[in-house]
Amino acid sequence: MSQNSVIKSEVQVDVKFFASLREQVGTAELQISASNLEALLNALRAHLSEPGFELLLSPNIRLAVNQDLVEGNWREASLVFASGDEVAFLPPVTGG
Amino acid sequence: MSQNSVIKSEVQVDVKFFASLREQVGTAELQISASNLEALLNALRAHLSEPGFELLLSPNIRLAVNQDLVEGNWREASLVFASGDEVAFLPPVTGG
Amino acid sequence: MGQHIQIQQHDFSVDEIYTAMRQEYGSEVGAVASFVGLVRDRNAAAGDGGDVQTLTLEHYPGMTEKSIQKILDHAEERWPLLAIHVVHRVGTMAPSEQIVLVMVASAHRDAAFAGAQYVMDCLKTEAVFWKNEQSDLGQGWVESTHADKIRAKQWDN
Amino acid sequence: MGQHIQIQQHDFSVDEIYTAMRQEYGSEVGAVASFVGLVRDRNAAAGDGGDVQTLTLEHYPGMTEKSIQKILDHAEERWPLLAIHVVHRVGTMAPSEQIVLVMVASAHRDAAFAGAQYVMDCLKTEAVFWKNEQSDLGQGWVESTHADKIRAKQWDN
Repeated sequence: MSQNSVIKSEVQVDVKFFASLREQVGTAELQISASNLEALLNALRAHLSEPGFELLLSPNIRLAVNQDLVEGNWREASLVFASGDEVAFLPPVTGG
Repeated sequence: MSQNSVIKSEVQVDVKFFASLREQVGTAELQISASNLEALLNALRAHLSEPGFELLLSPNIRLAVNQDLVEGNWREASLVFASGDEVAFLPPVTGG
Repeated sequence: MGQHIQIQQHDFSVDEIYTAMRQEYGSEVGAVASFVGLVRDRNAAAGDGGDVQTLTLEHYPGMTEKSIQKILDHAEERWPLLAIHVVHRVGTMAPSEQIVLVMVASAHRDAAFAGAQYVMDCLKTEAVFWKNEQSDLGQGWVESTHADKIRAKQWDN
Repeated sequence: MGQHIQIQQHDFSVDEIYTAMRQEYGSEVGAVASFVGLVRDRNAAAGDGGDVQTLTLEHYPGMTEKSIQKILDHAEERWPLLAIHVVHRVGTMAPSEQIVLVMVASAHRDAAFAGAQYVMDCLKTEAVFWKNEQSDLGQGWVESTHADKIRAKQWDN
């Protein structure tokens, strides 16, 4: 446990929020220390407002790591991060 | 019968042949005296070469009178002409 | 709906037509779908395998315009369109020259696409044109293919 | 196949892209199908009924290009295409401005049409953009509609 938290503090990921999420979370980008998804969500829960954090978990929000979408339900994925990884929360997209 | 042929001679129709038919018939346009389709075909049979005339009757040839397609099988239609009518034999079309 | 049909020997500018359409319909237009057909160098005719040197389009002045008019009327009945502009060249063209333009403006993307595709499919099978290809091995009249007819028939449903 | 993806703030010239495509592919091209999406003045967002004053497109630089790249790769696998050019604007646009261009060149008309329509349908549902409409009654994020999703799904068959 204590070893885990040491590793965690060494890994800095770049967290991005877009569009409606950016507005609701109140920021476009955060630097967070987290070596895996669980640690990241814990840090975000501590950092964001309660409703802002809950929004990230809504069913229509997708997660991209280094600009690749996480397939399936990302909430259940075991994601491990390296320093400098880019983790983005994406609300439903539409172009054209 | 003799009355018919008198009427026929008074009606001049403008007969047009397009594309492959024009090439095979050897002319783009003919003035023919004919007050109905039967008389027109008789005149064309006399006027054109045997193979040229037969081509006009091929199943894929359509007939237009005054630029309107004759619906259904024009060979069985009872068409009556007025002087100056434009009667066109159309091989299969394609644009685009 | 604005219908524009041009049959002409000379080439056309897609850009001029597009610009005019945008100016006329302004911010009602959400979608413009266009199709340009061009002369390929591959022989499509009698299958003699020669490369196409020129393509000649023949038409029946008056009746050709009427046949296109009918196609546009059907398109207009079927989809909510703002404008259709058709330009079809006749005469002799060389490979890579433009033959035909169909441009359709609508508020909606699906209507614009469907309208343009419908008009093109019908131009292939119903519009009064005849096409002659001249290759190094001779010349031949091109007919619409079986696939063209099937595609046009699909709109009947 | 030639793939060109441009994401940019400034407007684009359909004519320049069309001219370049014709020059590059010459007489191989038999068909060019294009689609331009433009800003309408009708509100499509939250349904508050206000007229659209401006539309703002947001993207994720890098990932947006990758998402479009994937769409074009799929189109290329599926149809015999010579070139696809996509231009998608980001930033703030006023009614009647151009938002997006999809231009597809092919030897064959059905491939060009299908390719262009496929790419547009996927841009609506898969490309990484977000759209915010500002009307006189407020602002709202636009999502792809149920109809958009159904249309995109149809290509899975």
